[in-house]
Amino acid sequence: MNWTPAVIVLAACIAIALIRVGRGPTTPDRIVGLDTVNTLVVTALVILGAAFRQPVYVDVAIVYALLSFVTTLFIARLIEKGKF
Amino acid sequence: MSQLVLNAPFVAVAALTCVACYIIMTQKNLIKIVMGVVILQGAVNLFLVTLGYRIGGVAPIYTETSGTLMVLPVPQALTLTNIVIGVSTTALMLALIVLIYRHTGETDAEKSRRMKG
Amino acid sequence: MSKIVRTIAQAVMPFVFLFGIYLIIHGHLSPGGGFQGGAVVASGIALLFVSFGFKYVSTFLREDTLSAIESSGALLFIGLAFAGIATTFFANFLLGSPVFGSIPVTGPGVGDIWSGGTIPLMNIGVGMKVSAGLSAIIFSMMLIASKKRGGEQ
Amino acid sequence: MPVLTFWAPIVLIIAFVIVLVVTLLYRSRGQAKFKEGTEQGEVFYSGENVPEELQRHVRSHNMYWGFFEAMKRYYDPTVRAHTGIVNDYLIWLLGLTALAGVVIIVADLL
Amino acid sequence: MDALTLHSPILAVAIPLLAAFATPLIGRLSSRARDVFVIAALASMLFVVILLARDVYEVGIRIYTLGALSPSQAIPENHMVPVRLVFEVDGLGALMAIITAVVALAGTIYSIVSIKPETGQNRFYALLLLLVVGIMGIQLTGDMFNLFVFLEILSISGAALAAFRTRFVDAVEGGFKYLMVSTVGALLFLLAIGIFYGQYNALNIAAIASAMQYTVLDQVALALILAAFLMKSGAVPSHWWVPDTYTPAPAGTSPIMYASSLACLAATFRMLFSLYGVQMSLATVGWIVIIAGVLSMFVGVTMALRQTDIKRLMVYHVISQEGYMLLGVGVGLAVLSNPEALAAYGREAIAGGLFHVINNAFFKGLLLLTAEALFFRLGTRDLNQMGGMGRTMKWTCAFFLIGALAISGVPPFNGFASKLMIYESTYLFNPVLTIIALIVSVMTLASFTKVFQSAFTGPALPQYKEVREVPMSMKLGMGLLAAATVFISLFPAFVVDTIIYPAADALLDRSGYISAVMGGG
Amino acid sequence: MLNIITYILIGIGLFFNLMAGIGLLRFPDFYTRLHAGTKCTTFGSIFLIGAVVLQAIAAWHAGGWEAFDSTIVFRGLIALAAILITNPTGAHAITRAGYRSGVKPIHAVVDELEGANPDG
Amino acid sequence: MAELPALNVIVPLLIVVSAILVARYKDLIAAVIALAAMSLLLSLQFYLLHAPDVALAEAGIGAAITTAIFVIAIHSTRRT
Repeated sequence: MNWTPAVIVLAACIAIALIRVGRGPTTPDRIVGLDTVNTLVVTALVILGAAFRQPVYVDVAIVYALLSFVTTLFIARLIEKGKF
Repeated sequence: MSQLVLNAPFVAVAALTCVACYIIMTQKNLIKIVMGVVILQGAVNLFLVTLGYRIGGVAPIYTETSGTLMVLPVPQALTLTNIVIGVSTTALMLALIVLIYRHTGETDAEKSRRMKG
Repeated sequence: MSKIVRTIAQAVMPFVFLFGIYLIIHGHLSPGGGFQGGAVVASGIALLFVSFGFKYVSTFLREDTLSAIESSGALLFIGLAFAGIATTFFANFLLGSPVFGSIPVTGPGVGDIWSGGTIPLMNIGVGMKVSAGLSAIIFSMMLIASKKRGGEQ
Repeated sequence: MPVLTFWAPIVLIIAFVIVLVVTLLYRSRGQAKFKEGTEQGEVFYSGENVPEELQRHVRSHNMYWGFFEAMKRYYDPTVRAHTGIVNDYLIWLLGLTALAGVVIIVADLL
Repeated sequence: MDALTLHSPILAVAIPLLAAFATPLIGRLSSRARDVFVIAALASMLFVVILLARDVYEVGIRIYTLGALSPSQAIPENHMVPVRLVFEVDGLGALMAIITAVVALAGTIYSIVSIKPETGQNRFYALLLLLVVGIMGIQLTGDMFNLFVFLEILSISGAALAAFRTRFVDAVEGGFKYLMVSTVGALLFLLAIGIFYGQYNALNIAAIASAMQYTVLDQVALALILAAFLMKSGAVPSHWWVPDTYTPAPAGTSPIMYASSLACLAATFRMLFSLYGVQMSLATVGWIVIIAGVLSMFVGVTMALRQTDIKRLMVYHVISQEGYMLLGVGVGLAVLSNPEALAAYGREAIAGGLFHVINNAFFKGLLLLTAEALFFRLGTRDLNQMGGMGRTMKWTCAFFLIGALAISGVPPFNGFASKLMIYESTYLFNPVLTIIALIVSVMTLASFTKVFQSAFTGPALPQYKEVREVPMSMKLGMGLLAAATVFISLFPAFVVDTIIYPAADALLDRSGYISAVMGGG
Repeated sequence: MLNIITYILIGIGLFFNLMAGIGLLRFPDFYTRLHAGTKCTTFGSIFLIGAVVLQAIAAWHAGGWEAFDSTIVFRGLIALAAILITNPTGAHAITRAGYRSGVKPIHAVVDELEGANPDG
Repeated sequence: MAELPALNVIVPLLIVVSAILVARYKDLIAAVIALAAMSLLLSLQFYLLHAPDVALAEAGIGAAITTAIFVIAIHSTRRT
């Protein structure tokens, strides 16, 4: 199996999402870009784990998926102007 | 080719260091300066990990693969320590910034200073 | 935050903690260890804070408890280091004992969880320290933030 | 060759004590005219009116005034350099690093 | 006792570390027990340090390998380089460890009463002990990365301590500046460590020193290390954080934080002499150090003369006195490759610089404590509002006089002895430096005359009628440092022969430092 | 055969991810971008991780159902589950926050959530 | 198969781009978002360099906790 092209396309998608992070006129736009980056990176991590033939690497992807959620929630909370 | 590729992270380290130095020298917002320090930490971490990388090596963990080439474990340990130290310094800096803001109502480096001369 | 987030957070929370604890006690065999597992546990606490709000969480999570856990973790770590002082500081005195086995070699039988001597115990100490410490950091910052809001009103 | 062979504080202290004893002996032979509470204890201020006791204390802000005036050309830039802004501190640090690097490398090349 | 001596290098670090984490737990039970515990921990640390120092002076360089089969086994079997953490104690390490232990004990005794009004005392003591751990570790470790970790421990706990009284805005600001500058400096140092590791594949200082080639990368690393450590010790081109940070630091921690500056200075010397040594272009680096020293002396003292805040004035003298040490050691460094000049005056210059380190740690700490004592009773640091305190605070006045006379180099005191050594040796090197040093000494005396005149003499001010002498424990803390000062003043030759010359020789003996770890040589 | 199926899965996954990228770049306002950015990537990740899991199952089967590849199957599934749980919730939180912070849909005339229950 | 030359170039490039984004923004929230993206990509780069331990720590600490602390600090100060 050759996984490399898949990861490279994913990296291109990440780059596009970063453009949205950079350009986004409003803050929610940027958060959407960040969230997209998160999901894509988790996918890339899983694929890379398979590509390296190192199953234990996939732990990183799990942690990543769980913790990027926390990041998103925090920033959403911030722009919501709610109390902590 | 592979040599060139190995150098790409080092180039990134140099670029990140320049960006971080630019931020901490020119930006007046205190929180922004802390972001510069975080970027500098990231640059140093990347530098250390890249130093330990060997082409074709795998992570220094004993799993099923035995006898294969491994990347150097020591720089990774150093990087881990630096990450943990970095988060504590960042937290302390931000807490102090919040306190400065509550005393002076400013997060600007020029307007919030009280001591000089 | 909204009810949806709270429900999901409640569902995800035990999983996050479980994963953090897995990283801590399995850290000498796979990626992970005290630092990383502690950070994951602390992120779970952060999730708790952000989804339920500081006021609710601070009714059952106290800073005293956190700092006590932190100190005990550090004491466990240093105590293990002192326990090896018959040979040298930090000596792996459990190595070769019946419970903790010998140095892991590559080949069959690796992945045995009791194969690191004092390392898993030290990971537990570090995990307690890091998770409680980072939670205490977030707790204190939240305390400052919520106080400021209260002062303005 | 160590300096401290001839630097012996004990000797100096003994000499100091001897001088002190001699002085006290000489002082005890003087006249006991001085009385407290009389005009002898008043402050003499070149014939001017003596200010009140609290005003007589020279505040530290006024000390060495002439020195600072004379050194104004040194003090103005030095004090102004100490801005108290974090950025400036960091610029100095990074600049010092760069300067030291340049000096060390160039000196090794020459 | 033998076992204690054997394990003393690590115990000197491990005892305060253990105490730092046990303190919050004990403090939950009773605050008095916590005070006793902290003092006992520091006293036992002092005892261990004395054992260690005696052993070092009798036997020679001590190494201690963590986690090995025996403490002296630095290089494991089948290895060429040391892979474990190694603690390496030579004369300089022992000297600095003694200084740290004494100053930490005095500062903590002083703190017991003076910190009572604050909240969060458990945290205060934990941070204080962590600061001591950082200082101790920097002196004793023989490993680059371990040095970095201890440096960060020192920075974080120091910044937290400086900002401890968060109700004062200047305290928070000072802590923030300190943390920011030292974090960036430590990252520069870590970059240098990365360069070394990439080149020599080792982290041990002795192992790197034995392989040192002085390539261009090594020169870059030298610049990074020099800038980072000179900044941390407060030499002039980047001294700005020193007055801002030390001025609002709480009472009792000031001498310990000053000891941390001295520790960074000693680490600079360690890097310059033991790591690079004769490999580098000595004249250049020596002159860099000398110029930094001269600038520090002059700028520090002229700025101090101008201050009206009593503690800020004394803190500027911290910079100024550090200039003397840099001057002395820099002269020694500049002639390191010239054996005749080294024997004639180089060794003595280094010894003078190191003697000034120990003297300053005691009398400068004493002066900082007296300034804090005035602040404790009067509630102000402004010299303009003080006056006549010599009548009511007699003990403080006496301690201040001892410290002020010693720092100005008035003959019977130890400041004179160490300055004399520096003058004599620098005069043979370059007379201009000696003249500048003499002028600076005169200005030091002038600035302390100003403090004495405006704080202690003059009429008794009515607003301070109720002021009493400071409590017993504060007097005890100051008394300990004053006693140390007086002791060194009375027996300078004894101190110099016993402690200072071994430290200077340890700096000069680079091959001994290397062979202690690498074996053979 | 197996590889072909895997490539098809990867192709579908990458197609959706690219769609997500293009949508993120080209759509006019925040709500539509969010639509592209979160839905499409979640769907794409299902296929991509599914491909990985399929390959791993095949390798596991080839190794006699006891090989080390079993871990990659379960860990991949756990990662997928984590994405599937957290991503929609995150999207919900972002939308809510965006709406609360005053971002209005472009071309919108009627705001049905005007005055709705804030804790709904 | 363990070598991914193209990725080893693209990902550092993206890291630098997000760092420049951090430098560009005056709005702190935008800067924090870019910083979080940089942290995440740094984690990916560590993973590519076969350092899963470091990637784990960077994901847990650098991405989640650092961002959380930054967000709380910005929340209790001002935004620009």
